[in-house]
Amino acid sequence: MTVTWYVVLSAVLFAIGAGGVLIRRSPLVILLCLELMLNAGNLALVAFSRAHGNAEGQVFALIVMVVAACEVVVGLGLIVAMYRRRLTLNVDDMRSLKG
Amino acid sequence: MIQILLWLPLAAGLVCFVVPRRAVPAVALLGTLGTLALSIALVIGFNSDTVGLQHTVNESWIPALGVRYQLGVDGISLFLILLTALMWAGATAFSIFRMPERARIYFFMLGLAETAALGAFLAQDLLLFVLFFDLMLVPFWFLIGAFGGENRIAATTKMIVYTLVGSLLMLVAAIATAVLASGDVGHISFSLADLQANTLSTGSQYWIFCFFALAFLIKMPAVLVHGWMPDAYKAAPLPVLALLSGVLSKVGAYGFLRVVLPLYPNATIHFQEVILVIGVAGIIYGSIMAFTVTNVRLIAGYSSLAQLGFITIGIFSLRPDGADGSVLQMFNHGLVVGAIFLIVALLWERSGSEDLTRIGGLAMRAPVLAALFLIITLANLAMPGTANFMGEFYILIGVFQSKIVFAFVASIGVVFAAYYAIRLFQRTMQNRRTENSDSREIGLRDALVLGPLVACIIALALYPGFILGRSDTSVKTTIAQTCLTGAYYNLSSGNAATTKVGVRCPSNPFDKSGPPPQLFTSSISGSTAPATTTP
Amino acid sequence: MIYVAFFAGAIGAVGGAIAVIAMRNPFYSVLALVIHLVALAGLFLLLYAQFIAAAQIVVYAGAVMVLYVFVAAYVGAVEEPLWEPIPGQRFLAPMLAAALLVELAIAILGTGLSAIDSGGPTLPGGFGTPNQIGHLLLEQFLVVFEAASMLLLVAAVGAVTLAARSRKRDEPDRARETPA
Amino acid sequence: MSPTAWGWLVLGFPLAGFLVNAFGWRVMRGRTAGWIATIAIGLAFVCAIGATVSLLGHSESDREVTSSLWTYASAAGLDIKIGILVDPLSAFMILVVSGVSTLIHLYSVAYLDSDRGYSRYFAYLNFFVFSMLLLVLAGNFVLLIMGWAFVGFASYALISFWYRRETATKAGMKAFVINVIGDVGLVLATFFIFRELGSFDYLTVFREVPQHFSTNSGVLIAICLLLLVGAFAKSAQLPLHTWLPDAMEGPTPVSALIHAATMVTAGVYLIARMYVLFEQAPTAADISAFIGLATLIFAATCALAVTDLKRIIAYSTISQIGYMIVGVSIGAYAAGMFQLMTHAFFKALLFMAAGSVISAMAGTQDINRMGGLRKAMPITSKLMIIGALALAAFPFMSGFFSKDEILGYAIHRGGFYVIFAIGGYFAALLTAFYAFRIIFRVFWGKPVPEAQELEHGHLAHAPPENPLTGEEEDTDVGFPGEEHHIAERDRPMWLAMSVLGFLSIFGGVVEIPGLDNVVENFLAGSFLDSKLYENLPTVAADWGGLALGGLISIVGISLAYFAYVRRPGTTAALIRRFGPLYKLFVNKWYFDELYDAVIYRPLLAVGRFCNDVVERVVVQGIVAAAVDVVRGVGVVVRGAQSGFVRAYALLLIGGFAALGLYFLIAAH
Repeated sequence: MTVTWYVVLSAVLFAIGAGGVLIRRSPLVILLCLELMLNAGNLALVAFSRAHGNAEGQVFALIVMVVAACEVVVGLGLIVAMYRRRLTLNVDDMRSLKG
Repeated sequence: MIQILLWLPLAAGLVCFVVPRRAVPAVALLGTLGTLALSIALVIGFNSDTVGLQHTVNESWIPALGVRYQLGVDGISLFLILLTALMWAGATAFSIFRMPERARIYFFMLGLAETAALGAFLAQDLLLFVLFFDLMLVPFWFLIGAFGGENRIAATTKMIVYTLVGSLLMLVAAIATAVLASGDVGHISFSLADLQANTLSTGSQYWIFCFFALAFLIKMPAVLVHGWMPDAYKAAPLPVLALLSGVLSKVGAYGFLRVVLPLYPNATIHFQEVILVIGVAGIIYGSIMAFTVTNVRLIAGYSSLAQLGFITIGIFSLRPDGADGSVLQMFNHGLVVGAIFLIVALLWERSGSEDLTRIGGLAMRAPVLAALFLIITLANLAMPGTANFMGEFYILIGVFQSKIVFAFVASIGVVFAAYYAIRLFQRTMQNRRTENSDSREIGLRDALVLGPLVACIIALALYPGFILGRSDTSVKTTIAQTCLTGAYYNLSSGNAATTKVGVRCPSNPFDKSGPPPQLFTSSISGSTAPATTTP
Repeated sequence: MIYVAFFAGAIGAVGGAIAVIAMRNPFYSVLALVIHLVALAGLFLLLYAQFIAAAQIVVYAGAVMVLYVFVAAYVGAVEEPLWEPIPGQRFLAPMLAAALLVELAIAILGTGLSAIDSGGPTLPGGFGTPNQIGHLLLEQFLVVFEAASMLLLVAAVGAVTLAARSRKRDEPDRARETPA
Repeated sequence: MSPTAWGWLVLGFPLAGFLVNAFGWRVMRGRTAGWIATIAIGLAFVCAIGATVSLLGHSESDREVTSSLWTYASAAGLDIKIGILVDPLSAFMILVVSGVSTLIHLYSVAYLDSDRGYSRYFAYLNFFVFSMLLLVLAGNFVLLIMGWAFVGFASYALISFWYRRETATKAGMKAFVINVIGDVGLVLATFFIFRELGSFDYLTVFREVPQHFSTNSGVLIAICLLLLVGAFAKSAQLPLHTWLPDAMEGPTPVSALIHAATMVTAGVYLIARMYVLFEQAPTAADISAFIGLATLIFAATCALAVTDLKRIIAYSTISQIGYMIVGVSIGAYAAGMFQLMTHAFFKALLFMAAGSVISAMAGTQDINRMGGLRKAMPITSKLMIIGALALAAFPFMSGFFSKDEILGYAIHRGGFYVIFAIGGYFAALLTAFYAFRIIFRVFWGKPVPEAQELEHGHLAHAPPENPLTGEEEDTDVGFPGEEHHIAERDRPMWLAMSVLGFLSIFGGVVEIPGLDNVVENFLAGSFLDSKLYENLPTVAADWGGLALGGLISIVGISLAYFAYVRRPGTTAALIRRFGPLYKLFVNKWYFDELYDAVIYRPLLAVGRFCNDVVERVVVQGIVAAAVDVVRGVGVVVRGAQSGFVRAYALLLIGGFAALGLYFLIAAH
């Protein structure tokens, strides 16, 4: 069972997550897809950590989890705020960036 | 001293922000008058026989890039510095009598602009020159954009876009020059003296010349790249316009003499006729436009276009007499056109219009104003007996001896000038009084501004040799350097190898007039090496 | 045995991921993510990352997902419109995702990265245990650790600020931010 | 005192007078300004006499004295000094100029009395005299050009003196621009001379010319032709003459001073001064002579037809200067300069008398509305008849000796030069006729109402109106019309005219063939190197020419008497008979219309084209094109800014994919 398997699996997960971000319009689901991508990254980190026999990669993964947690908290806060302001939960409706 | 001269206007401008509102005009005026005094001292202390720079400052500034804070004065820049100081003092005083709103920022911008203009004339480092050249743009952007008339935003945008295109090309060209020139030496230097010692290969000179020429021609402006001029002239506040037309346009012409001729001699000679054609086209086109349009500002603007055509062809006659004339004419024209724009301000105050068809008959109760205007008009049309005539005379005699056809065509411009200049005077001051024109004598305060300018015009008319004598040595050195490096003249009868193929070698002016012999030999020994390496 | 475990975990992770993006109801997506995370935790175990696996289950699948569930329940099931307003998005998005996958695969399998194609060295005892991770965090990566805690604090405060019901500004806010 | 010291003083007094009048306008009351100006010029005349006397003290071969005050400009091999040259030619000229000018100033003191621009007028007038003297005394080409241009400017200022009159300002502009064309010709000639000889100094140039140029060398002919452009512009010769008739818009004394006595003779002076060049390039001299001949006949025909009193005299001036040009071009330098002098006397007199008549007519200048003024204006009429006789070269008047000497010289030179004599005698017939056309139309016949009024001791008055357009004048500026001044009533006018009348009669005695040759002997000092100067006809031949001229003059006057007094209908019949010819003459051969159509209108059209097309399309087109490019790029880029976050994400990931691709390719 070589590490390559894990890394390939991480790539697959990452691609699925990226596709999800692009396709889905609900901010909640987009957040979930971001989680997917972060976890794909985590998997790669842990796999490399295994390959090198070095636990620092795991620390890295741990920090990524912290960041992911922060992102979730802020993201969910935003979603709640949007809901509070009676905005539709559809990222396509928020277009004030349009040039 | 030169340092104080350079930074005093900016310092005065900054002080304007901290002093009480009522003291702002005094501070601004003192700043410009101090600068004027310093520049007069500079002229008095100038040694007209010395070859090379005087009052030099040379400090390391950005060593990693080889940029030095290098200043200096020579005969070419001397009177442009005086002109700058003089016109700024005049424009500042003139503005004070019509106190603009937001005076602090106005006078700060004026001060900044003066420092930038002086810096461009003083800089002896290519990158420093480019820096000051572009710095000038900033205050004028604000001055026109914030204090201008109708359509000022569009006009400033246009002006900025035009000049920035030129400036960016110039920046590229300047960097390219330094980098290419450092090829053999190893370390980059932007110092003009260093660059002059290592001229580039002919091929690089060609495109770099084009970039610089475009930048300077836009700034002047020359015909076909003058698109920014009508709008900017219509929108700018008149004292600012006096500076824009009187001083800033000279920076372009000055750039040719200071940067282009010494650094790119082969290209200069190669493109001589192209620039002459542009200059002559400017003379004819500017003159024709000047007697077609009826907006007073535009008449003065297009007449500047024509006058700058003269200055350009004088420089590109590549003869010391033509270039001497250009230096003289730069000063004269700055003085005259600046005064004209101040007069235009007075006309506007008397008639509420800037259109010839709506002004008329102002002379009746304003004989002093009419007399001042008449003297300025005569100087503008280069009436013999004025210094402007001597400028054109030198320019044309230079062109005449170098490329005779251009002199003949350009002299048509002299006739046109008589027509449009007199037309401007006649249609405003003479003929029937129009309904809205109020013939009112010039006020004492305005007379205090215009009077000294006219006095300068008259003094120079009596003795133009004052400028010519001081600028001659520097001009001669520059031209000699260019022509010798570029092998323009058939130096000695046997030396046919240096003759450039395809260029008819005019007679060598240095045989007759005889520059100091040591200059002659030094310039040969200093420049033959790169000249022979260029194919 | 390891193979069985790996494939079980891999199928669980991929299946969960696909389910996340395929479910029309966000609530189901959240549940699918939980499956995905648990499967991943299993894979972490296979890679001798016990502490990470534990943290994954406890923090992620436990705490974070609860938060998700709460929010999903709070905002309710929002059906996404079928109409795609961005031209080409429906076609390009999968293409790009696939392109990324292909590129990554090529990178992993066809370049110097293939050097990792091994089971890895024999690991010392205690690798990936809380003990070792704790040592690393508090000795070597102390600053990072503190920074992460700072980040968490800021995020917590931010989330509270964002989601807090602003009493005074509620009405005008709604008036101003009507969707375009 | 040396001649040059006198020369500087000659320049100094008018300049001082100018400055005093220019700066003292606020404090001077009444006729102060006029008297100051007159005295200044009078002193200049005295100094001119001093210069002449002092010059006579030098030996005959050493009468070219130079002096310079300061170096005007010295750079790049050009050495320009403020320097004058006093020699017999310039001394002669300053005598004529300052002498006649003094009288004209004197006349103006009274004539312009009620004008509101009184001191401005005298400031201009003094400046003009200063410029003219500078032109004459200049010792090098640059100073010559300055004087040349100053004169042009002063002429502009005086023509448009009544600057509220649009016809006057237009005329001033025309004069100025044509004069500038002349200046440019002169400047270009100077460039050629400098290129060839390396000097601006007269004496150096004259010394070098015979050695440096072969006879009729191309460059020299070019130089001479360019000089002629300058000379013809100033002297109103074909085809640059159109400004002079229009210049009659100025006050009448100005016409007398500038456009008759002094300025217009500058071209004659120039040719005489440059005789070394012209003798080395005989082709150019011949061209000049032919143009002079064409001008003198052309102008005489115009003078036959036009009806504006001042314009008749103006055309007569053009015609008479044609004689001078012919004279100095064919080598009759002394005769040409002598004609210049006598012409200055009688033409100034004619203008002054005309001014007096116009005053009496309350500003009317049309001779059709005049008549029978003889009894009302005894002094004016007598003096004007004297002037007309001199103009017509009536025997033993001053014009008789000068004009016919030129023609006698032409016969004497033989060859095709005889053509000049034939043409000259023909024009002399016309001259005599039109000179007395004025006299008979104005002073003979039935007295017009204004004349009758004057006979009763009352001067006619009318609201001032522009004689050209009939428009009522803007009296803000002031016209002499408000309060008229005629010679009969104002002593200064009477005095000035009487002196000129005396000189018109007796001015010829200084140069009577066989008796005395004062002018010729005096001027010889300036023409030492001339091959033609000493080549004079015999006294008998001279007298033959004079006799023929006198006869023609008498015939012409008789014809005029017949046509205007005995059979007043003759001219009307002639006009009916030769309608097209008359139309040609009265429209001045359509020169104005020609220039309008060939030069002015096309230039204006070009200007409009530049304004409408070049500015809008080409110049702004450059910007517009650049703007369009930027805007086009902007439109493309803006499409990406859809506002959809997911679209941005798509671009982001697309970018990642592209980067990855790049690295993959780079890795291989």
